[in-house]
Amino acid sequence: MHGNRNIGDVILDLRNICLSFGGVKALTDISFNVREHEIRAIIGPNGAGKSSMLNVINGVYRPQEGEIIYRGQQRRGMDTYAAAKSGIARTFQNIALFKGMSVLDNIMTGRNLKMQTNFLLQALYWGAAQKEEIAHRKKVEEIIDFLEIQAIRKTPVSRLPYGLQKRVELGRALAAEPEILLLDEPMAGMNVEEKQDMCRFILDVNDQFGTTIVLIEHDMGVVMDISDRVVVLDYGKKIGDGTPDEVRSNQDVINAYLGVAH
Amino acid sequence: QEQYIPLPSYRVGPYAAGGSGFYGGAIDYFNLVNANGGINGVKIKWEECETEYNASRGVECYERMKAKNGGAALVDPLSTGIAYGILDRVATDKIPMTTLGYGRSDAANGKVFPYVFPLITSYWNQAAAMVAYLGSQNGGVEKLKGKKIVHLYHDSAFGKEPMPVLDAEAAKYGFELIKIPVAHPGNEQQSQWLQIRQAKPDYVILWGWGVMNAVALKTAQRNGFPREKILGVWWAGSEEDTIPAGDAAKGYTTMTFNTPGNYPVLDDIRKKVYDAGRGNLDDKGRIGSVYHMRGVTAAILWTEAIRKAQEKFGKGKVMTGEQVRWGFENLNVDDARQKALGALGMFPPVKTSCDDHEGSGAVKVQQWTGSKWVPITPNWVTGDKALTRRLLEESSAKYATEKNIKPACAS
Amino acid sequence: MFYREAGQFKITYQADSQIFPIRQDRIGVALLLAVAFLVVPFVASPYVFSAVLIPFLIFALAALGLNILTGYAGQLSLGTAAFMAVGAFASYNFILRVPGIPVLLAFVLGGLCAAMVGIVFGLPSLRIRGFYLAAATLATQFFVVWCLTKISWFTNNSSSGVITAQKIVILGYEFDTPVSKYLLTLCIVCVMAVLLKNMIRTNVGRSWMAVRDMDVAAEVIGFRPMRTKLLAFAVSSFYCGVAGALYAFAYLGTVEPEAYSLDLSFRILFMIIIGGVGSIIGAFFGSAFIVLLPIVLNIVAHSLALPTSVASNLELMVFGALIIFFLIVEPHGLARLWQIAKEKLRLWPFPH
Amino acid sequence: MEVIYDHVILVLKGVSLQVPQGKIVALLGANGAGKSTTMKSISTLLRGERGDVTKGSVEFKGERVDQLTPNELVKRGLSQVMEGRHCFGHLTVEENLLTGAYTRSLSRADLKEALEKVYHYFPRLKERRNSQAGYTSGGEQQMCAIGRSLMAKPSMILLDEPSMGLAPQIVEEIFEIVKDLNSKENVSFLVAEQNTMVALRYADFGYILENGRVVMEGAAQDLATNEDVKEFYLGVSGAERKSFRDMKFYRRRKRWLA
Amino acid sequence: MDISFFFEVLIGGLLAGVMYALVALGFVLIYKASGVFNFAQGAMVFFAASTCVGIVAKFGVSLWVAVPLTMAAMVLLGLATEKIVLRPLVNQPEITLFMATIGLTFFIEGLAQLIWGSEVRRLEIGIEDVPIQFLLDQFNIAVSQFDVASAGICAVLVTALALFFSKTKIGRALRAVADDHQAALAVGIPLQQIWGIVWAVAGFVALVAGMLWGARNGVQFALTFVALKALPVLILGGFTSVPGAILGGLIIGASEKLAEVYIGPMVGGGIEGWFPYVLALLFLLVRPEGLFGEKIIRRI
Ligand SMILES: Nc1ncnc2c1ncn2[C@@H]1O[C@H](COP(=O)(O)OP(=O)(O)OP(=O)(O)O)[C@@H](O)[C@H]1O
Ligand SMILES: Nc1ncnc2c1ncn2[C@@H]1O[C@H](COP(=O)(O)OP(=O)(O)OP(=O)(O)O)[C@@H](O)[C@H]1O
Ligand SMILES: [Mg+2]
Ligand SMILES: [Mg+2]
Repeated sequence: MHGNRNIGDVILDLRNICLSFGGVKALTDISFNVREHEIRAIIGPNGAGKSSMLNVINGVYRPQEGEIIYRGQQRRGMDTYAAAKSGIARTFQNIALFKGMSVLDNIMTGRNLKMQTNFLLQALYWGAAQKEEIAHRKKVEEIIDFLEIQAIRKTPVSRLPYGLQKRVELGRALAAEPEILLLDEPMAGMNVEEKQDMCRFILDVNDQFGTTIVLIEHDMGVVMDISDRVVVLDYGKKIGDGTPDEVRSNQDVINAYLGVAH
Repeated sequence: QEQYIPLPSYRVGPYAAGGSGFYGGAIDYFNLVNANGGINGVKIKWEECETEYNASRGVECYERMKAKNGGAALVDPLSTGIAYGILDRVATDKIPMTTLGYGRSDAANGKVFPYVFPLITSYWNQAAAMVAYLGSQNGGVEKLKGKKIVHLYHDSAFGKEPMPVLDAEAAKYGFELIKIPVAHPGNEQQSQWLQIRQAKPDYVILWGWGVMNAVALKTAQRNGFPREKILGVWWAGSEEDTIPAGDAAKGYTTMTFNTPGNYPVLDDIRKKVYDAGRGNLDDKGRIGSVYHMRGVTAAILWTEAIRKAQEKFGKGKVMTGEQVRWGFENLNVDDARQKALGALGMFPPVKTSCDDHEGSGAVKVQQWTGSKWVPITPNWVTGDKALTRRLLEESSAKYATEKNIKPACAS
Repeated sequence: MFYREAGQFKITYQADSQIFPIRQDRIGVALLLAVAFLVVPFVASPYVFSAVLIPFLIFALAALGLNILTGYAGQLSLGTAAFMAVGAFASYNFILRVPGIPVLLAFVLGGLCAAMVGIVFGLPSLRIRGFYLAAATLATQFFVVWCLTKISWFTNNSSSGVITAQKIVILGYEFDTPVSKYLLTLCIVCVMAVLLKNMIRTNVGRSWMAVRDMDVAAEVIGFRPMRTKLLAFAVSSFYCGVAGALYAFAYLGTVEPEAYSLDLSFRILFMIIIGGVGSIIGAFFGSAFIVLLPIVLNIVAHSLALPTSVASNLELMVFGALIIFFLIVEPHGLARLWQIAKEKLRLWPFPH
Repeated sequence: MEVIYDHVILVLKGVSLQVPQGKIVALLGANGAGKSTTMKSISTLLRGERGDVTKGSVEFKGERVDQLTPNELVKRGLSQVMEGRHCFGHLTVEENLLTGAYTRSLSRADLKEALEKVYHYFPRLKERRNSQAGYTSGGEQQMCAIGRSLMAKPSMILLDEPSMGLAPQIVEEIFEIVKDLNSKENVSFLVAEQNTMVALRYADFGYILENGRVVMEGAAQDLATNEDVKEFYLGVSGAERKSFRDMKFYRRRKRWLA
Repeated sequence: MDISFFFEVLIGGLLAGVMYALVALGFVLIYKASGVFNFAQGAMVFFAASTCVGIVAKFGVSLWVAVPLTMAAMVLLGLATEKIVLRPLVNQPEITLFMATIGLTFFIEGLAQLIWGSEVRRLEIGIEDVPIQFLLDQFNIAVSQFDVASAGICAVLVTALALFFSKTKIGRALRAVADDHQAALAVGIPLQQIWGIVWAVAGFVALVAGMLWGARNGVQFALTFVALKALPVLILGGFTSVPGAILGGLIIGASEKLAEVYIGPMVGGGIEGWFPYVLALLFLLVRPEGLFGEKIIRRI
């Protein structure tokens, strides 16, 4: 299609996932897979279960039925810590930044799994601890440069406007150098220009680091332009799956979600 | 020329009633002394500092006030916690601390605690006196054999203090001692009194403090335990403890180191202090109440110690803390002196020495009639002082080793 | 004018992650420390040492401890005094029962005991949060004090449960004057404050804050809430434990378990809230405020020659009113006011 | 109007705008331009965030309202839908809606009718009426917040980013509802929106905010055809919409004010 | 085991529990309405009781006059609190509001003692605190008639409050406010008014609690400590639930008495201070928001 990306094998496979909360069925029997290096979009009307799907992937929710095959390992559900450890990072729909910390610190938290020294050394800020801290700081600065947020690195995140917060959240996820990046509506509340920037970041991440991306987004322009394959959910059911063009012309999808053809 | 006495008092918080009565009494007496021309012409100057009964604030008050106005002559925080906090300091600063009826019982040993004076009586002597009194009710302490006595106590250092004495006495005289603690603050005691109801003891010793006392009486009433059989400690024997209990308090007995009643010195205070508009209590009716009288008593002993010191170090001069300490160690407030002060029988005769910083160890028993306290033992009661002396020696020796103190009498 | 960072460029990340990145701050702190170590010992009176500075430092240390837990890790606790008590009684027992043990080591061991108790009582925090947790920490408060009163072994079988702290002797030097105790406390507090600052600016601190700000998200990016919270409890209790030991050894000398009552827990809590939750300097501001304000009020009230009972009650009312006033003016505490002042200074003379 | 936060942060610098009765006015601008702040200063909710209006005044129906409480404002018919939903998490969706009618004293039947009207607009809410709002999806919460403010039967609504997080057809629907209310019940709207395309399509008038200043104002159609607006807010340069994929280079932003 | 003694302990505990619940109720009201953990509730109990007896003592009027006057004072106090303390702190974190109520505690305590003095007073409300003779004779169980009467008063109060808050739109508004101050303002809920009402009602509850506890223990500063007894009740029942407060009170009351009587002697006694807290803690481990508290929503 473009660039020198070569989409690999399936690394994440979700099979027959069912999830319900009390009486509410958030997901019914959903199966789909994600291939290495691809950009996979999940779309669907509000309350369709898209965010729940991401939550299942990285272990915040445990599905009642179904299984997840990640890198050949088959499991019933993920565990958040294990998911993070095995390279799944994400952003959240309702921004979940650490409000009391600066931008820099927030992004630094993304690297926590890569930090080895114990807290006593850190308390002394000595030798290995200091070296490690500075090494990670370098990495984080690269991310900051990449996202063009140098000017605000010391600002407490709670003071930032919404759009920048989203960007910082992306930075935090990137800091973990993930294999799979789950993005929940990264462009909500942005204007076109900002969306363009955000798309650029996503595409670059995907291009340069080969990161697999699972993306939820309501802006059809964005979804159709940048994703390789799209899953469509409605009321917890899968109603469509395929390339943007296939999805766009799927009558079910048009009825349930797109309304007018885009 | 003024002799300065700092008063780390407390007039807010849960124990405010006690604090305002005690320090009110002391100040009233100071005013009386000053109205009468001072101690050989030396007037008393005092200053108050609010401690809220809190150790840390008490220490601050002490430190702030100790060096003012030429230095403190003595100090009395009326709080065990604060007393502990300044225990070491008073020795370093050479300021005598009196603890009338509270604090460490073993501080009566002047060889180890040269600057601490648990004047009149200590918890241990009180406990011993309680047993003696209960014995006398039965025709002798031997008759206590087989009796059941409940020690209902405030679950704290204060409530645990008498236990060595009570245990020893129980072993010696063969009565059964049941210890029932009440968790601070003691505003609910149903379970304790149900236990008491079930144990059916002959007596209940009420070693309480604050709200716990009134609640104990109320709860005793609702569980049908006769108040005549309750013998309270002196911190459970003030108007503040009985009035809120209402009728439930009628017949209740407690220890006291003051004899309730009226005395010439109190009349003097009414006349010369209150009528002159300098009374410290808001409510004149509280003159002669238990806490007030305790404050007057303390102030009498303080001024007597200063007077004694002046006899040795120079009449009409301002005494240093060290000199006042000597005065405290050589007090002799006998009947004659009490009479001269207009306080004959108000408290037991006090005679101190290096070995005995307490100076008496005698107490009385009083009973609440429903409206006032009346003494029910004609004479001063003392318990097994040999026993308490032994405990005192042991305990103070331990303190001396912990602190590296070589026990000796100060010159 | 003089408080500008313009012209100060950081060339290395190391320089940028200094404790005080702004030069004027560095100079200020150095001056402050110089005064505290070199000037104060010669000019202050024993009263100031033993009734103001020593308790100020000790409370500040305890407030730092509570701040770790409440301010940084977001776990509201009302059991501070209990951890202090554990530290004090444990240190006492180590010195008593292990002949020749260095006092400082005993303090550290006392702190570690407190840390262990902290971990045990921190376990519920994995499930319980907010005010529920706060009320539950009261269990710690009452239980620990109860244990210390009940189990007489802890108090060396003293009949009333009162302990007398041993003398502080380090390398043959006896810390018995107010000045020496002050210097010792100051050293300990400074060292521990620096250690804390280091923790805060590295991964441990970030993990605490992450859990505080949004624990689910923290979990998702790989912090383990259990570890993080328990570590916060442990470190916090350690700080409180050492503060508690100093409270007994360097301040009161002779203490009963009730000295570590709920009241004390509350005082420490006031300190961090007034001073500023989640701020190291705030702990010091708060401690100064709570230690000094009653003194000032007391002096003022008594110099007005009011009747004492009126003065005492007014004191209490003004104290309460001032707390409210400060909260209204700045809910994030004195530390935040300080920061605003600095920001204004940086912009000065332009208003924005 | 000037607004500062926390004594030091100056956010709005002399913003003036007007919403004529019965019109829809769009407030556009990039992130952090101060749209939400403007809204909050109108509805006097700013005080709760330790913000202050240091200069300027707000008039509503000819009266100064900047000193009123939000409650009085709602009573007078000015209601705000806050950015970021702000549903009452512990209340059910229906209870959330009912709180919206707090300022009106309605009979049971009227209340029911008002509810039905909201459910008519947002059928999804009806399905979720008995679940706690805290557990509903982002879009559902957004609908709930909008529905809640409709319950007050306002004559003017401040809508802060209504489209955020909503599926495209819902966005259309919401603007249809806005239009509907506007034309049928003569409700005026001030809409802060990132989705410039839609906003300008439905609005009568628009303001563009940059860095706390109004940099451009005009009728919606005029704005929509302005070249700069087109490029920066609508993402169309020339006639073609560019694919998001094709923005290969980072473009430098052009700003009216540096 | 002596069964009648067991019942005696149990009944005594349940009745004491009702008294705790009464104080807890005041907390619940305010927490429910504003998410504020009102530390000053104990001080309000003390203030109410001292005002009431203070009026009787100073002006020599009967209790029937003093009670309405006190009620007026409590309403005033509530309104003033709202205006001076809470209003400027709208939308602040819970801990700040909590802290403000601690400041308020000091203020109220000082005020009460300044006006009415720090003397300990007695309060007679005409119900004698003696065992019910019938039960004593028949079953040898001592149950205080005072406790039974206060349990009755509590029951009435709770029912009234529960009805008031569940059947009126104010009830709904209260919960809305507790969730999100800002949003509540935005939908036009008059925060001030709501808080005023709630604080006044809490003042009324404090008055009732103050009268009953005061009659039981005397009117004195230590009344503020009853708050400590109410806290475990509160966490057990859930901060937001009126029935929870009652049930929590019963559980805490009964179990702490039973524990003190049956477990206490084995460990040296005095466990009533911490036992309720530990018990509540254990409950919390199973239900982190208390028995009836609102679930804490944790979602991302
Ligand atoms: N509580 C606050 N304290 C300090 N600064 C704030 C606060 N709220 C907002 N700001 C600042 O005010 C500026 C304007 O924010 P505002 O929320 O009004 O922007 P906006 O135009 O609504 O942006 P968005 O499109 O992201 O919602 C931002 O730079 C933000 O950092
Ligand atoms: N923790 C939970 N408890 C109860 N219900 C839940 C929970 N999480 C999600 N739901 C319900 O599951 C359904 C799917 O929610 P989800 O958040 O996944 O939707 P979504 O597709 O992300 O929608 P949106 O685009 O509006 O964000 C919704 O109806 C929601 O109310
Ligand atoms: Mg979603
Ligand atoms: Mg906005």
